[in-house]
Amino acid sequence: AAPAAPAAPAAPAAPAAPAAATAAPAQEAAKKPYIPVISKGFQHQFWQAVKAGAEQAAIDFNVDITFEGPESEAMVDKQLEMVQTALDKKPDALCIAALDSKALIPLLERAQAEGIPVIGFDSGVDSDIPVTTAATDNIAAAATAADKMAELIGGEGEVAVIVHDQTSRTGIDRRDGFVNRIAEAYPNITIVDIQYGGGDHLRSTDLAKAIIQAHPNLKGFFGANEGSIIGVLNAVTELDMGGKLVIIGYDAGKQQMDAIRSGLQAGAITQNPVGIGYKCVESAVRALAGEQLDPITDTGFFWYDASNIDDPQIQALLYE
Amino acid sequence: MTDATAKPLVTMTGIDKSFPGVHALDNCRFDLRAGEVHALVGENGAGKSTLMKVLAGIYRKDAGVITIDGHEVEIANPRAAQDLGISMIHQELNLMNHLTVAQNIFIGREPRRRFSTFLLDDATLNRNAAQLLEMMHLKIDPRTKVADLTVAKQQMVEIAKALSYNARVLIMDEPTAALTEAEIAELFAIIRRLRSQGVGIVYISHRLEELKQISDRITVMRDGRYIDTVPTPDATIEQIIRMMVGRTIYESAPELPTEESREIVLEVRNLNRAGVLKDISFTLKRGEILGFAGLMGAGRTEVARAIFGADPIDSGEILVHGQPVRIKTPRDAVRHGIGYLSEDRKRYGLALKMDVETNVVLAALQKFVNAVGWVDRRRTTATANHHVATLAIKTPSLQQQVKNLSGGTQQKVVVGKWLTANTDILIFDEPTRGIDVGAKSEIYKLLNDLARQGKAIIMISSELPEILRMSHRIIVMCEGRITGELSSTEASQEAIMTLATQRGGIVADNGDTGGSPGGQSDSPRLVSMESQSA
Amino acid sequence: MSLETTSSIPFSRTIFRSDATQKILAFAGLIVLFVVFSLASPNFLTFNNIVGILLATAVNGLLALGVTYIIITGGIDLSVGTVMTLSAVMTGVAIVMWGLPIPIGVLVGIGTGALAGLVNGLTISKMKVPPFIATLGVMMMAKGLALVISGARPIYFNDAPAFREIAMGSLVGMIVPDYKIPNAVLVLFGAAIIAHLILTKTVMGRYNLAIGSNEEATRLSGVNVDRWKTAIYALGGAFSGIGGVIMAARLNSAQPALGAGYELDAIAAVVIGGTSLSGGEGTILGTIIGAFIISVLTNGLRILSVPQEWQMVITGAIVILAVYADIIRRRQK
Amino acid sequence: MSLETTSSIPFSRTIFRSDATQKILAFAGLIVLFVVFSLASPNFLTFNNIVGILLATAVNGLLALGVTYIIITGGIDLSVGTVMTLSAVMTGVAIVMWGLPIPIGVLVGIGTGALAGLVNGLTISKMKVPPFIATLGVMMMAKGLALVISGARPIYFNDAPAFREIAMGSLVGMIVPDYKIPNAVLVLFGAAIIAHLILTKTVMGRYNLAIGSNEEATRLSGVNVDRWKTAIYALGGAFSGIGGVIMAARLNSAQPALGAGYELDAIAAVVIGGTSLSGGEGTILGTIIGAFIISVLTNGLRILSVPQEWQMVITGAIVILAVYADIIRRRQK
Ligand SMILES: Nc1ncnc2c1ncn2[C@@H]1O[C@H](COP(=O)(O)OP(=O)(O)OP(=O)(O)O)[C@@H](O)[C@H]1O
Ligand SMILES: Nc1ncnc2c1ncn2[C@@H]1O[C@H](COP(=O)(O)OP(=O)(O)OP(=O)(O)O)[C@@H](O)[C@H]1O
Ligand SMILES: [Mg+2]
Ligand SMILES: [Mg+2]
Repeated sequence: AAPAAPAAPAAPAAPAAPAAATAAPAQEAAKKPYIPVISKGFQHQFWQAVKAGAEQAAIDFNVDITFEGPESEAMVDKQLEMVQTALDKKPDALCIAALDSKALIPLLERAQAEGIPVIGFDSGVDSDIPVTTAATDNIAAAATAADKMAELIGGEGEVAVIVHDQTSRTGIDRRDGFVNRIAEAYPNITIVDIQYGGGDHLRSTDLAKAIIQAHPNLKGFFGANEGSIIGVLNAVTELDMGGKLVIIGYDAGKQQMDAIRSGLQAGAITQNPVGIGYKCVESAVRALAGEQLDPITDTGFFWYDASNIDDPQIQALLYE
Repeated sequence: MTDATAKPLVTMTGIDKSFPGVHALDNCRFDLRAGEVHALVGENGAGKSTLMKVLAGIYRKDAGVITIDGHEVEIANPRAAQDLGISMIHQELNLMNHLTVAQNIFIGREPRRRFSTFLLDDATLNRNAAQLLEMMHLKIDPRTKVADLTVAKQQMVEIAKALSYNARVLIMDEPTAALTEAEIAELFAIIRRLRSQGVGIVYISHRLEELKQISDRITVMRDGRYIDTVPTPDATIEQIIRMMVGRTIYESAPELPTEESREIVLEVRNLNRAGVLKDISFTLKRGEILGFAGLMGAGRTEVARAIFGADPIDSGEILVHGQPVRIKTPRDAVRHGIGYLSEDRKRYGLALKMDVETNVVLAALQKFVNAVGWVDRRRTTATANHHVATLAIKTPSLQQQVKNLSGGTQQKVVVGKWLTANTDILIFDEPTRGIDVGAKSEIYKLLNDLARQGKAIIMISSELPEILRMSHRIIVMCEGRITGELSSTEASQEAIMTLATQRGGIVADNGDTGGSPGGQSDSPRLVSMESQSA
Repeated sequence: MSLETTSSIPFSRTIFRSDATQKILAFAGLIVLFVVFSLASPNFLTFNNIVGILLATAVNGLLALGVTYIIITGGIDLSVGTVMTLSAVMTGVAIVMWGLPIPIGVLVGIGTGALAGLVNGLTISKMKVPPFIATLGVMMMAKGLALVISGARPIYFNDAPAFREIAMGSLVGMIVPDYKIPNAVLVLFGAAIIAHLILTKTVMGRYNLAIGSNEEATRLSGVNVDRWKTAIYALGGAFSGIGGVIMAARLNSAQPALGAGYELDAIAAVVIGGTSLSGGEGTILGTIIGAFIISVLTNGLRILSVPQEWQMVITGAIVILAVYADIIRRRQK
Repeated sequence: MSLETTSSIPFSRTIFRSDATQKILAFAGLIVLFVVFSLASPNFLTFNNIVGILLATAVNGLLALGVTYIIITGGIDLSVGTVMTLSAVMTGVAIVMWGLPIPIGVLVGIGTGALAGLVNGLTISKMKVPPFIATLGVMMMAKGLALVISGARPIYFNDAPAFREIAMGSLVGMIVPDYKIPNAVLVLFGAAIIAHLILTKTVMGRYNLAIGSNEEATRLSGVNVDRWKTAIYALGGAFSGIGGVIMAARLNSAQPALGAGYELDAIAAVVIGGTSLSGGEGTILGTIIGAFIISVLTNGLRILSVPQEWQMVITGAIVILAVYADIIRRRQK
């Protein structure tokens, strides 16, 4: 299968050292610009990949960054406090993946008032303050997953979904993207259960097992993030049902990639986490240099399966 | 029933009460007249407290009728009892340790600010409490936290609290167990005053001599049943004891060893603990019962705890069998063969939720480990059975939780624990507190037996007759110092009291008192008050 | 106070273990943190950051106030976090969905908290379920209900812009324009004063301490312990309700998935503040100090850009040390 | 001094409160759940699903075993979840990074748990920090350290395929091919039997109960309470360590971000199993039943496809009711 979405594969590997990076630091040789990157989390692999990209960009563009995020995507208030503290550190720019697109606005207004450019990433903010947003269209990505699912199960049958979070933007978008696409385009497919595992591998495993037990006719399973899909994979392995279910996942990680290579899992949607992290810091540097940026940078998503997983282009998007 | 003319204030008839596994009251009855002191006696576990708790609304009776002024009443909770004019001083202290004396006394009836149902008026509260305490000749600041008082003072606060209800029926469940002679005298004065005011008083005590002094009638209970009621003047103590235990108790004379042993087992040299103990030195010989006398708060318990390693000491030396030993924890003490039987068995003596067997073997558990590393149940059971039999511990089984046993029985379990540990130095702190006559004489006999077997025993007691009767030698303490030592021949109540009130100890050393450290005149109570804030 | 004359005993000595000294020492930990962070970073002791700390303390402080009462009874409340969330959601439902006026909405939020507290209280006092389990159960139920009621979606207050002012407006700023201290901070301090008065001046506070000190003795004194305990849990719940309203106003939305784990911060604040988990003693001032210690610590470590995983390690160690310092202090007194 | 003859009180009656009846009744809740779910869904009572329930109980059950000891002392352990995670990470470090043999790696994991428990124990017994705070601090520290040590990345055991067999292989299946019960379940039951023997047969168990019943009295009986308490916390930590190993083996990876919140499930299992939070009493059998009640409930509600938010509400209510039923049962006995 080919890339399923229009995307500019912003390969992070070799960025041409932009003019901005060389021009700006010329005056203040001593002080590197400081750019706090505030994500939606930090413990999960996806965010660690974003962090890796951001750190690479920090080296490439000679800036200081810090990377932090609340422990769960529910903690809107904790993220607010992180942003507020970051602003108190008098940063040069701010990169933010907003947990709630509205709650942050007052703080973003403060940033604007203080002349701090704001760069959004992962998902947008209901505001025109961010000079640009590097984000994935999760709804379209999950719809692609739905299309693949339909194709692989033959357009009919029972499908279940495990999502990491019931209330977070990514959780909602991926769930709705998948569910709505099925409802619109595949009337013979029923979604028999949607449950939420908090991205916790162990809980998702027990959850997926129960769902499989409850629905003996299940044909396909969609896991909406890494923790969720690993839970599904564990469940299928533990129940010895390898090959009996079409499993479609999200993001990457070693276990998922191994499963795709072995054929246990049909494939997955990957975003470009490293690219997202790189891109947002790069955009911040450009903004600091006074460049005009496009309001939206779609960092893209890709379908990958056993056939293309080892393509260098795809490999660049995956993390172990 | 001698004075048929007096109208009963309270009657209880056909009262039945069962706890799981225990038929605590069996068709029991009791009556109380206005203006009398009615003593209620019986062995440990006879059901005295239970009967009175039924009257005070703490337990619901299973069957029976209670009347007050001839009207039948249902007493559903303590509040209802209060409303009927019944108030009770419990056998166990029932105080809120974190609250002040005044707050404790008026709990549930706090004065409120004007025009308010929720706002407290603490100024009035303290004033009222101060008046009440003054009326009882108690020198306690109503703003003191109860936790900072000695047990005796706490007991007096309980009494003050009960009086504050201005109740018509006042139940006192062993009010004197923790009191000194002087405080007992004060209490009796209060009781007499209340009696003359027409209050009906129920008085539960194991100190039968007291009954003669204070009560008008005596009701005897046994095994949850009513036995008889007799007017005090008509009864002899022997008679009452016979009714209580259903047999005659043979009270042996003290069996002093004919030949005094010379072997010093324990020697304490210049033990000091700032503010509590000063220069404590004494020796204890094999086969000896060494009495420790003194007023409440004299520091006897502190000496015991210091020797036992329960509290740290500032300086001093302890020699066991002539060897200097370092005792920093109770474990060290037990290893050196010292056992300590605390004055407060519930707090310091027993694992209440555990069974009799475990409690009996607790201090020697390591000895019961078999080759596999397990506790050898057969041996622990055998040992526990042995002690249950020899100490006559009244328990349905070895698996009974200790918390369900009566006070005296619990005390015997603690004794059993130290017998199992087989330590050759035993410190008994108030071993007969709250124990009925039968059990008491058993414990005396036990102490003598132990001494004869070669154990060295320290017996701390506030009951002078007991000290005089049991001890080979008597050490008297006052204000944290040893003020004298008496041999059994020279000891007398007067001699002990003289030494026990020889002031000028560590409190004066602290130097910051406005009190009268040298004065002997004041009531002995002062001692504990002064050292209490030290 | 009329007693001095009657007593010849020098009670004055008890005054030396002065509660005032005690209280000043309790600040010590807080001050140490302040000094350390001020020296370590120039960005710490700025007006904006201090306001940030105050604001960050508001919700946890409010939850901790309620928990203080409950810990004083000798109980525990694990439900404060999710009850806060449920209250926020109910405020949103009242104002946004039902279109009720803001003050009514606020009352609905506080009432929801009190109701949840009442459920805790009844479960504990009537059914005799241990507080840990009762409030654990209510915690789960409140979490579920918040999601059910909100449809697992945040409720935004954009159509009632005045609502946000409850937390983020600044009465102080209207009077002293340079000091835009958000109202949430005023609410916290106002609530703390009320909480203090309830604890020290009212019958309820007295019984609260009495129950925690010796529940059985309090019962035997004729106090209706069950009823008061229920009332105390309901009061604690009401503070969670206030916390929920402030949280919603601050975020300008009711976030239905928030709140899990918040109970531990609140309990930690109470215990760092010197309230004993075994009940019977505790102060509101201590709780407020405890809540600030947590906020200052969190904020300072962030200001210093300490990596997040190390923040956890350090916070854990300091929580223990703060309580240990309190223990040492008490032992010396 | 034989007094037996004089006592006429019919104490024999107390013998009727038979402990056997008691234990059978404790199963009642579990059986009720089983029957209800079996009737409600044909997919519940299948071999695969029962194995799923057993497996889902393994980790929580192991944590709960350790917590049982600690609750019996009258303490609490909030750190079990993250200590489990730290143990899993250390197992990964030992086997994958240091290349040590699997048995050594397992010992490293268990040892890590025991070490964390030791820190809990020393903090509690030597520094006199209340268990709630000590273990809260260690909980945070373990969480942070797991991330620090692993570099916030999972550690995969792919190069040591035998490791996964510890949890997911089936010794039973090798003997009775049709009954592929995973080893994790055997580990749970094996650990439970050992835990039971420790509690009922050894000096440590006896002291554990005695300390919980009356710590001071135990100390005054010459028992080195501080040392035993420390040992008990270390033992509890070792069970978390076993939990960590089993979790890592089951997931074939050490996931450093897991574990927060697991402590509440473990504590709930213990309390549902009839162990009193005030200490001094408790049984391992009860804890195992409690852990199964939670798993069966969770599994059953999922099998019935109850929406997750309602699952929370129902679970919360049932946790309370389970404990309430236990209370009623005791009251009647
Ligand atoms: N709450 C209870 N639960 C179970 N059994 C109890 C309870 N209270 C008392 N008992 C039992 O009831 C019986 C009567 O006890 P009670 O306390 O009334 O005796 P007592 O006469 O006051 O003894 P003592 O002189 O030792 O205080 C005893 O066997 C005791 O073990
Ligand atoms: N833990 C403590 N902390 C401070 N002071 C104490 C403590 N325990 C006892 N005291 C004080 O030390 C003094 C000696 O008390 P102690 O209990 O040793 O007296 P005692 O002679 O044994 O009297 P009792 O007959 O009450 O046992 C008392 O004034 C008491 O208030
Ligand atoms: Mg009694
Ligand atoms: Mg004493």
